[in-house]
Amino acid sequence: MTTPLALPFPADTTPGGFLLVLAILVPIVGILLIWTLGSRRTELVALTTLAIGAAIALAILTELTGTGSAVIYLVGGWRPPLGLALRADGLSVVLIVLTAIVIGAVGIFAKGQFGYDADAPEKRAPTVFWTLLLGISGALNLIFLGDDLFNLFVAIELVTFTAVPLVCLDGKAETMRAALRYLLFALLGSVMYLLGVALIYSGYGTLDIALLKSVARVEPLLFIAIALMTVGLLAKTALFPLHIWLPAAHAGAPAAASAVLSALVVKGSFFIILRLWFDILPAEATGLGAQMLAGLGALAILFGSVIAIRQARLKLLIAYSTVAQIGYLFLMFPLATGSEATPAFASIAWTGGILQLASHAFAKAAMFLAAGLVYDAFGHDRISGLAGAGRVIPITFIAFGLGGMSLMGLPPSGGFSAKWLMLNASVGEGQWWWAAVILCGGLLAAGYVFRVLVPAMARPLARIKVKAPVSRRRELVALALAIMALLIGFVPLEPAPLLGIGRGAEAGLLVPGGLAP
Amino acid sequence: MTGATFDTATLYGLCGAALVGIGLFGLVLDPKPIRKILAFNLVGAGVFLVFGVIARRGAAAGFGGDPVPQALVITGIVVAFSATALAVTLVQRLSSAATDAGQPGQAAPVPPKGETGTPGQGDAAS
Amino acid sequence: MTETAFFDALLVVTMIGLAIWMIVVRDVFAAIVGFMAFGLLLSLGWLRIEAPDVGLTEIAVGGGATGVMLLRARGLARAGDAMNSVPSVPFRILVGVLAGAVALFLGALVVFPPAVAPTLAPLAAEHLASTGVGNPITAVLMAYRAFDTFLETVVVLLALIGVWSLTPDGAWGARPRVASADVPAPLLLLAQWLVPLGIVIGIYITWVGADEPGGKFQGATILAAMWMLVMMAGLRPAPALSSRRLRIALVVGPAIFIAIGVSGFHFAGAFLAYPDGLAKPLILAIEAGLLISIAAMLGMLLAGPPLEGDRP
Amino acid sequence: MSLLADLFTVAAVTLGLVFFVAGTVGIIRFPDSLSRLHALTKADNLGLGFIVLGLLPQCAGVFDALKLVFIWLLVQFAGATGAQLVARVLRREERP
Amino acid sequence: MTAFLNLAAFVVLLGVAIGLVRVLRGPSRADRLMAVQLLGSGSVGACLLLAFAGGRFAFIDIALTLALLAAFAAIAFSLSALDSGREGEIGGPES
Repeated sequence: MTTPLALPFPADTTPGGFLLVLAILVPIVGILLIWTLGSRRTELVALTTLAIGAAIALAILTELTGTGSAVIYLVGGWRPPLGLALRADGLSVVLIVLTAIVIGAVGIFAKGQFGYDADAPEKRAPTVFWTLLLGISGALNLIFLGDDLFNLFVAIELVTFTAVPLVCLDGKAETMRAALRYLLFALLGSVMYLLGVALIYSGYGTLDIALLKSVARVEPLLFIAIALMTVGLLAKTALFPLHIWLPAAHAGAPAAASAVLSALVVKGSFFIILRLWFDILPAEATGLGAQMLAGLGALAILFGSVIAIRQARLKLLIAYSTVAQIGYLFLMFPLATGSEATPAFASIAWTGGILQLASHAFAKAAMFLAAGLVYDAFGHDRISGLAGAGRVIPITFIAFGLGGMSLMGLPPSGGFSAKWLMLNASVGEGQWWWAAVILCGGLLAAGYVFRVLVPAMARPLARIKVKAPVSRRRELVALALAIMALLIGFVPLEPAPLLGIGRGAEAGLLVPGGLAP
Repeated sequence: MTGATFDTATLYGLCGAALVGIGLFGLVLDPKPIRKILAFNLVGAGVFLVFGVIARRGAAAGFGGDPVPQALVITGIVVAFSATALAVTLVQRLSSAATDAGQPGQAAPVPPKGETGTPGQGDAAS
Repeated sequence: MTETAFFDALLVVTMIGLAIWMIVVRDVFAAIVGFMAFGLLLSLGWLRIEAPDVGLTEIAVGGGATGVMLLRARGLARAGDAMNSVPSVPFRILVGVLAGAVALFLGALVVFPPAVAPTLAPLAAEHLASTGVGNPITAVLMAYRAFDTFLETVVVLLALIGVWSLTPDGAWGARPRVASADVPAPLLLLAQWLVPLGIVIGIYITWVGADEPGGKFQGATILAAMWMLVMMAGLRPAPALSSRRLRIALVVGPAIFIAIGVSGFHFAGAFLAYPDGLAKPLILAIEAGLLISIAAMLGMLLAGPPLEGDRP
Repeated sequence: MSLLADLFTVAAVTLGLVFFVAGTVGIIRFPDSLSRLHALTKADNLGLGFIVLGLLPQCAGVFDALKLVFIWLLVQFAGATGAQLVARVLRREERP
Repeated sequence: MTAFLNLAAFVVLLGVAIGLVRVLRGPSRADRLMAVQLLGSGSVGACLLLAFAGGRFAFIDIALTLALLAAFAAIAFSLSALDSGREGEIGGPES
């Protein structure tokens, strides 16, 4: 006779919990409205929805910092393991706010860009673009809030189905090829992830992350399940050597879409890896795997940067830089080690990693938008043809440069703080080799950024031909994002308390270990 | 872990395991996209079967199986169908685009106004 | 029960044989036909492991709709532009070993299961009465994990929008081309007879889903198949992408889902919770809406986007 | 009564199986497509027909029995149309 | 009776499985089409036999769906065969 594992979710919906539902629901309502109201209101609906979404994100942040504990919602009032819970901790909230800011900025950038004409019949590109942008914002919020591994599967599929069509929005054969390759990698990732979910259910009878934390045992089943899911998610995150779909896909999309794909979408699947490794796997079980992940990260940093230096086109250069910058995120795994006294999330490497994630998101969004403006202005993005371009559209190139500064890790910038924290962590943990990689990656980043900036800012030999004037509004959006990347460099260089809310000791209270069989 | 069990569910579970292996092999190695899509569906079928066996093993309370994994499989099948639809359409459009490219007089798709995309070719790494 | 063991063994061997054949056969068309046969057999397998609801879904969605979609997609066989070059021998061996390792591990897990199989069946049974439905799977899909089901419909909708996004610019808003160029008379007759019957069956399958195997996804697939038949036979053209009625059909299900879910905030204390005693009628209302929307989504996914030369 | 019903079931289902197997053998062994088509139609018509007939006495209620008959009719109807379509495909394949 | 019906289901499945050889070998599209049709009615038969063998009368609904969708698939199949014969598209003249 079989018996159920009795482990009811030991927390109730918190007062602000409904905000979590709204964060996911509002973009979906926006999509439904776009497809019923018709073309005249598409942009208005989308931008309004994004604004409401940003307000909700801020409200969740306020709620979380106000109460100092996780925000929880039991959907339908059903308690896991039978039902689904949504849960926002400090980490979720940082990413939700980040997503709201970047997508909001991209929305302002893209306003009027897609041949928008209020009286003309509905057009393909604008309708699809705004729908997918809303779709991505809702799907990412679901990833950051979902507490159930299958619910997260649905979320990553939502992300895939919104991200892939963005890649080939221009309808050209080569971008469609890039999109197809992306989709096939993503599908491979999905089935691997789903297989892991099946194994976890077979071992523990629940898919709720908070519950799994209390029942997960150090055993082969868990290792293999997490390994399968991690490999699947790596294919979507594009960690070396599963990155080969990324450059063509991110470089081929329209600039506004590239910004979202590079800044946010790859971080969605990375976030689930964080959840798996730090919220489910017992801390003592991560050793070798963490070294391997970081090793791939290190290879990504070196390989991605070197290839980026050799690119002839600006957008491909930026895309390869994404391959490299994703590598830094994986250095977190061996460096953010927890102990009895200080859990992983209270380490400087944890803060450094999240800071890297956020600063890269701002910087990369700024750089892709800048590249889009360069393309608009000159009709091409060949790096060799951009000599003196910085004197024509200075704001654009300042945005690009500030973003690049963060990638290099020059102070003051978010990238500097992130890399500084990780450097300290690797020295502190006695794993100096990661420090070498970080320093080396910074130098290489300087190589590809200056390769663009130096000639662009120099006095041109011949007058550079301008195809079309660029919109000041769009330049300012790119600049604003780059400045954000700079400003988050001013956080104190120590573990951020926000990232610890709703986690660790408190999460231990949330799920008493005594319930484990 | 207890000793080995072998019942109907085991047999289908092994079938699922084999399908996952066969499908993964095809998904990674076959160069043709349409074959990759078929292989993806095979892996999917295998994963779902494993889920089904887990459900069967969890038969209790008078049900023939644990309803939760069964419901997850139903959701999964629909999601896999959607994925297949998107992939098939991409392959189809790609092949018609490739055909049109060779035909003069066939207007290329007009890029949307203000479009800023750039071709993503010249990819040095792949 | 040896006589069922014969059946099971034959079924499993045939399925694995078909799977291998699909991977190795050179003719793409033959592989697709093999996949359809595989789907039919797989659904019998689902019946054998006591998962009739899944079997029904596999028949409808997995085998039927997927197979027909693959068959209809023109030019697939020719779509020869390879995604990767023919892999080198060491890489093939590596992938083979890895895929084999995954399969072996899964097999080991199946043969040596955990001492106690965890299950949520008792919990699902305990709360079944409060959902008002008799089929526990419907209870999971429409009550315990209704949020998943809602998001799943959004997934299908976004997949459809993704498919439509591949429309050539000039053809946006046009009707997809579905009708066959030459529809033989007997097919016309069949369509005229089969479609009304199919619609009744589709609604019936959705209706019995509350207590027996069945449900909206399966019912909607049947409706979508019948709609497809109408379009292929040329009895009615496919609707234009810009058609307002189509758009409304697509969003009505998710909209009802959201409306009932949000009203749960006020009337039942939680999003997607149902007030006492009203669970079953509300679930039926959502399913009715979803039946229309999912049938429209699946039908349009099968129909594909308009192509070059189609004019709105 | 029950014994009689069971005997009837066994007899009719067995007859159905014979037709099914015959149809299969025909589809495999017959040299040309047209005679294979005839074999298929037999299997469809009579094989499934006798199985349904044999199962009728085992039905729990009239509704189930009606559904069985309905299924058979459905397969007949679709099969007959299918056969005509196959014949058409055959003709087309032979012509060029 | 249960044992007999289960065995009968086995025999039907065996027939179907052997018929699959035509799916695999063809040679013509019409042959494949016929084999798929046989597969459809065979699956319906096996499904019904399983229903009565196990006393699972809900399977009858599944057989009903199977019959309906097998008919649909066969039609889609023959239409694509007819269309492709003309346009030289999918499955064109096979090698």
